[in-house]
Amino acid sequence: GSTDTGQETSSGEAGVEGTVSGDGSSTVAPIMEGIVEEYAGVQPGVQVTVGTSGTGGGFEKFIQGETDFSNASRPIKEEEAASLEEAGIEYTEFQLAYDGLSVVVSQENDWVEDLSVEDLKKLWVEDGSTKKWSDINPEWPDEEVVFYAPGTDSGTFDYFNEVILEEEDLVSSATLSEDDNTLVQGIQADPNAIGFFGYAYYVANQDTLKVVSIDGVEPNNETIESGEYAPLSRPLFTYANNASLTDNEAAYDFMTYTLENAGAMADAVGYVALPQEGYDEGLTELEALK
Amino acid sequence: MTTIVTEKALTEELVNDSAKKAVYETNQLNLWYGANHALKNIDLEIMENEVTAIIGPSGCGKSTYLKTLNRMVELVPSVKTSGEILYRGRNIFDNDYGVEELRTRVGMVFQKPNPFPKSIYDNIAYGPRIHGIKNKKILDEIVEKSLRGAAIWDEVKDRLNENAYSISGGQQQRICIARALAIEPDVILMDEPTSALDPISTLKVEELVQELKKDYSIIIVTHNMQQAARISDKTAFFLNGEVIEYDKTDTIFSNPSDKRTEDYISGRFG
Amino acid sequence: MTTIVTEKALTEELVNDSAKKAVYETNQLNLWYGANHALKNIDLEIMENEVTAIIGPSGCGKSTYLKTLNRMVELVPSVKTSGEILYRGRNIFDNDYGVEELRTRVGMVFQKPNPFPKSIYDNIAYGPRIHGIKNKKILDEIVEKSLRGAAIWDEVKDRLNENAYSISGGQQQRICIARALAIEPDVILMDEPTSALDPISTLKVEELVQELKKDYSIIIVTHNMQQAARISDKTAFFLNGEVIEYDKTDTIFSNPSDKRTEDYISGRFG
Amino acid sequence: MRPSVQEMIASSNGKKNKKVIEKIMPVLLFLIASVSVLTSVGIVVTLIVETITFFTRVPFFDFIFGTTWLPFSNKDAQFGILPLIVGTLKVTLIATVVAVPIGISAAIYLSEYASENVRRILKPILEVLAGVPTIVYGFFALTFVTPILQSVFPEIKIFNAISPGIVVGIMIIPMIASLSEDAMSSVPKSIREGALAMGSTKFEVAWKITVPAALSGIIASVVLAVSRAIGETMIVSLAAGSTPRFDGDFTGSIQTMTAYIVQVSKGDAGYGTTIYYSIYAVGFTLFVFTMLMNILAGYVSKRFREEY
Amino acid sequence: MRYIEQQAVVKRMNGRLIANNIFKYLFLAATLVALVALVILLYRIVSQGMGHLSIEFLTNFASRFPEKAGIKAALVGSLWLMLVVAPTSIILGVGSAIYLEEYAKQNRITTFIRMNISNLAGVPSVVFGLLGLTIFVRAMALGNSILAAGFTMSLLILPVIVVGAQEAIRSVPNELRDASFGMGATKWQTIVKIILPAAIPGILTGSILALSRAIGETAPLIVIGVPVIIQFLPVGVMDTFTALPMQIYDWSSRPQPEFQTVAAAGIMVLMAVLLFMNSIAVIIRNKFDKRY
Ligand SMILES: Nc1ncnc2c1ncn2[C@@H]1O[C@H](COP(=O)(O)OP(=O)(O)OP(=O)(O)O)[C@@H](O)[C@H]1O
Ligand SMILES: Nc1ncnc2c1ncn2[C@@H]1O[C@H](COP(=O)(O)OP(=O)(O)OP(=O)(O)O)[C@@H](O)[C@H]1O
Ligand SMILES: [Mg+2]
Ligand SMILES: [Mg+2]
Ligand SMILES: O=P([O-])([O-])[O-]
Repeated sequence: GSTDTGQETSSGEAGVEGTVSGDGSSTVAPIMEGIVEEYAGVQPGVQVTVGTSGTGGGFEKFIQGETDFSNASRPIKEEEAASLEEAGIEYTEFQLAYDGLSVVVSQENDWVEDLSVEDLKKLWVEDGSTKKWSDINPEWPDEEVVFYAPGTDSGTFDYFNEVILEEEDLVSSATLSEDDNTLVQGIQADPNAIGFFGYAYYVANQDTLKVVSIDGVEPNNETIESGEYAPLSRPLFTYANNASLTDNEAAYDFMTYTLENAGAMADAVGYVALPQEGYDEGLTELEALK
Repeated sequence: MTTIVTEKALTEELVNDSAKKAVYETNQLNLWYGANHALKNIDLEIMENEVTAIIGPSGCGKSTYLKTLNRMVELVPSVKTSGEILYRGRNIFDNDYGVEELRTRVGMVFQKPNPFPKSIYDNIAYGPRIHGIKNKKILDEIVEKSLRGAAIWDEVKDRLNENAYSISGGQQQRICIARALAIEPDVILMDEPTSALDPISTLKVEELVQELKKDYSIIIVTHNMQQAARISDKTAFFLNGEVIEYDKTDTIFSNPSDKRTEDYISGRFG
Repeated sequence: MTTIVTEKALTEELVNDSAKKAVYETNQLNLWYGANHALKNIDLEIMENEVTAIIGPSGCGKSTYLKTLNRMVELVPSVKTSGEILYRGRNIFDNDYGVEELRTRVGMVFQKPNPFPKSIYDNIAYGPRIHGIKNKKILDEIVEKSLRGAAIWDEVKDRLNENAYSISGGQQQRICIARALAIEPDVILMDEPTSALDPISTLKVEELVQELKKDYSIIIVTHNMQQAARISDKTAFFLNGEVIEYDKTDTIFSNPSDKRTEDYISGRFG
Repeated sequence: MRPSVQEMIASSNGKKNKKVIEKIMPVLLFLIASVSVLTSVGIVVTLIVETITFFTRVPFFDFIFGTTWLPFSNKDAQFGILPLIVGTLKVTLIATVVAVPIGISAAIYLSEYASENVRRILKPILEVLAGVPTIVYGFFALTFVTPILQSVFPEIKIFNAISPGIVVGIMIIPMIASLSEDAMSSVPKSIREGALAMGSTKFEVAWKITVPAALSGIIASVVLAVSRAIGETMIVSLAAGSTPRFDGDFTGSIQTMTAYIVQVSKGDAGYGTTIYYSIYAVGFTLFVFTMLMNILAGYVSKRFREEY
Repeated sequence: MRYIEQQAVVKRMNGRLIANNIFKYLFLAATLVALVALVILLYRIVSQGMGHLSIEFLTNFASRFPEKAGIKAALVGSLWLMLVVAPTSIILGVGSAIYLEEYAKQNRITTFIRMNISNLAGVPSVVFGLLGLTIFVRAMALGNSILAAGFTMSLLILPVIVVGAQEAIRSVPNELRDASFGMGATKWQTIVKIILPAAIPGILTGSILALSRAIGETAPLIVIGVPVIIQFLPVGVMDTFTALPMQIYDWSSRPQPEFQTVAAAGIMVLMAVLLFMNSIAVIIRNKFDKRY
């Protein structure tokens, strides 16, 4: 039974059976895990599997028709949409939550409190020069900046790339890792380090990291939900196969449950819920597809 | 070491001989391992219910000849043969002569005891079983009869389910003989069956061979000339792939007609 | 096979004997492989510049005794010994007696030729090299001298850089003898050195042994009684881990004092 | 009285059946043995088809001679594989330096010095080491070896080539030790006894007789272990970073060919993009590398085979 | 003239004996390095994961709450995986080995097969992952089922099993074959009744060690796209599943530090399965050692 989500469920007409499979973003995975876990208690007859092949990898399977839904930490790309059309797959986009990209430094770093979007761009874009803290602010130490960033093949990076780098190349000295925990470790230890990753990783490591406010706004649930923490908060999505929703009772039931519980689950695992209207819109759309 | 053969004894034996039939007739047999000409124009006639010994120095082709008699030699891929070997009148090299059938009629005992890593019972029952005998009662009978035939029943009757490797080498060798007896063959080939055994086990196997010749024809390869003298009726002396001399054992040891036989027997080489 | 020993010859030999010194004195030696009592109360005195043959049926302890003389037997972990063996007056079982040193003085030749998988030259030079001889010219000299000593120089002098396994078994065995000679030992132990060889190689090795006894003391284990008779001065007959008889070779073969020796020599068992 | 055994055999009717089985089994087993060939064909075909598509987008020479690997760049993606190869070689080099001396020493100890009982205990333990999942080794490198290295050499970054190199080395030690030990133990005892009987010490026997005699086996084991190091994936994915670099620096983040494949497999690249095809091109390069190593192993073990 | 002076020999002897001793301990130390690494590895895992290990950990599904997170799905999934891998790889491996050792003639096809097998042994597991993705998951439309992953893993460990089985079959003394043929047994009878029973300990040891590699492999599963979020147990080979290394990998990349402990506990379970398999191999090997 669900205790932590606290949502009234309109799904859960007993006795639904079937299988539902999804794949996609590993950023969305914690939310999904919570939903699937709770859903298993509500509808034991439905078997849900969710992979974590990444946003792109998920769409790849979605296009092949292998999955009923695909999680994404960025909106679908044109090429992907085109492929889906070619494959004759109709789909619907549902928004699940917000993630705030957090820019962090070590707690030993006592000079940075706030950076502007321009500062970020100046720091992170490759321009052939060596980056020093004093380049941003002459009062800051004359030390080289050490960069940490998520793998270039992740949705997180993709988003940063789009809004900060504006499609310029990332500074080449950056240490990249697929595993955000290793970024946490690297940044913790080095006062000259700076890095960014999902808000959840910052929340889990608040005591060892220092978050940098962007243009005066610090990421927290309010600023992210309200969109005040701009431009580094991004929506998380799931894309559902319309045919699955119509033909597969289990898929429809699971998707309903997902939209009803995503908000609470997002808050529970370190993301930020949408305003309730966001979910209601999705549910309406879903209803129309049945 | 001279044995005096009286006229009378000789005549008697010759009479016996004429009553016996040949089991094997080897005619102009040649065998090559690749380019190595290992057997050269062998002619030999082997008689029923006799012990025929084959002696000769290492590498002269004794084992090769023995293994040709049941076509085991063909397991070496490079082997080529010419000539013929008639077993009970039929050429074993004939295309339609199945090796499995031949080997069912001709048992073999090897130099090193080579029981299967199974129980003593399963060792003996192996032959009958692969040839389709499944009835437990009949198998029990065959096992007992074969072990008795190999003079080892009393020593192992209480431990038939033990692994055959848990007994001594001499006993293992008699198990191997019993295993060969279990399919009641016509001929038994033995390749230096005692060379890995201690004196007492050797004696037991020698006695057994004497015993078995009542029912079987036996061809035995040995390095030990005294052994050949003790147990065989006929002896063939091989040298470099040729049969130098083939005769009654007594004659070979007392009065060899070839100088090389004499040299070998007197220990001048080998 | 009887040799008539004249009074005069006997006296002469006794005189010779008294002039010779013992290299090995074995006193009440016992040896166990685990629970298997393989050597029992052995007493033997082995003389300088003689060939001493050890004969006996398989498993009687010949090899074990030989390997005890240079403590190679200790490579078997379960071995236990009691008693003493004096080599040149010093007990080889003494705690401060280094086996490496003992084995430098006592060379060994094995049943199966076991050259190192190296060139012929490196085989012979191995011993001198580990003893610190690096000088190429001296090594060359040693190699030549040892190969000549082992009567194989002419056969291999043009192929010293070939792998020692590229020559025949008989040649390999002489390479092994040459290898033992290269460190100029005092005693050479040989364990059935010809049993894996063909008649002609056997003859060569036998001649070589006769030649070598001028400079070395030789102890040779053999299965072949004719060989013992041909080449040795003294013969020890082992049976079940005991020395049954030890005497001049002529005496052992013509006039053994123990019934068992006689039985063995006349081929009644083994 | 029962009929004679030979009569029973003659009348037993299993004969036809037997003949059919004798005919069928070799064919069946041949087909089974062909599965491995099919696997290779499958690998080659799988890799080649996608690799060819890759080369329609990226010129072949740019790929094999290019010194910049920037697949995710928005402006001008570059696919010069040399940085990935260099990364792979860095890790392999360190692994080899760690594993070869230790592995061979352990093999010598096990085959020449250890008693039967010690060997019986140690060999299975070494096998455990070989069986530890590589993902476990990966965390070991990242969370244990790297911090230790950093405390000694502060210039070492959190991702570097040294720490995963050492751990890959530890992983392949058992392979070298065990295969070399096999090669040394198969040197006949009689040869060893020959040397001992001349007054050699154990070390002299090991160093001058056994090791040279087993050299072909030892080298083959090293080559095999090195090709395992080249193909090792999880350790480098976790601990070496993902920065393709064409330089000689071991202390900073690098990327290997295998880690790149995992990065893309876990990542965001869409089906049909050049990045998607690039993993097959990299996989194919990796395959060619291991094949070369294998040919080398075959050549080496022939070349150094000592007869005995 | 004497070349070897006994005095010189005795003098040098000391140095040689010292060298002998030094190297003995060097070699021993090298052997211990490997063992020490293993001990540290195990210690770290145990000290980190022990606290989380409990019966619930084995009987719970994964959860977003670290304290409730269990490994049931992954453990059962891995066992299912082995249920496919073991028979597939052993039948293919032993069959190939029998063919190569007992039937194959020395010709080019045989040499090619042999070369091919030793070549496959060196192919990285990621590459097998790519093969599995293309052939089993996509072309044969098995999806990311147990069967698809099982076939991929089977091919991955096939070379190891073939080589091990070849060795085991080769070490059956020829005398046993001769004895069987000598009784008129056919080739197949000899193989089934004599050679395989005698070779089975060797075959099993090799196979178990190969299987323990398969159970810990992560990279091919990642490439195939095995999911981790799963709240039910598979009931057939066509079901989707998750496996121990995938689950561990997933936990270790979670933001909450508590999940690192969960991952360590997962590693302990994986290592326990491995040690269990290895000790069976050791028992088999010691039990059947030197029987002929
Ligand atoms: N499998 C084989 N392949 C090639 N040549 C062989 C093979 N077996 C035997 N030979 C050769 O054939 C010849 C005769 O060998 P065979 O084994 O018949 O001799 P043997 O008289 O039994 O000797 P031994 O007394 O040593 O057993 C020898 O030259 C031997 O080298
Ligand atoms: N390594 C060993 N471990 C245990 N027992 C052994 C070992 N070597 C020999 N024995 C036993 O010691 C006894 C004497 O063996 P040894 O090898 O000395 O006999 P041998 O006279 O040389 O025989 P052969 O003529 O067969 O070489 C035998 O009973 C044998 O089984
Ligand atoms: Mg023979
Ligand atoms: Mg001996
Ligand atoms: O897994 P991603 O959210 O980085 O695509």
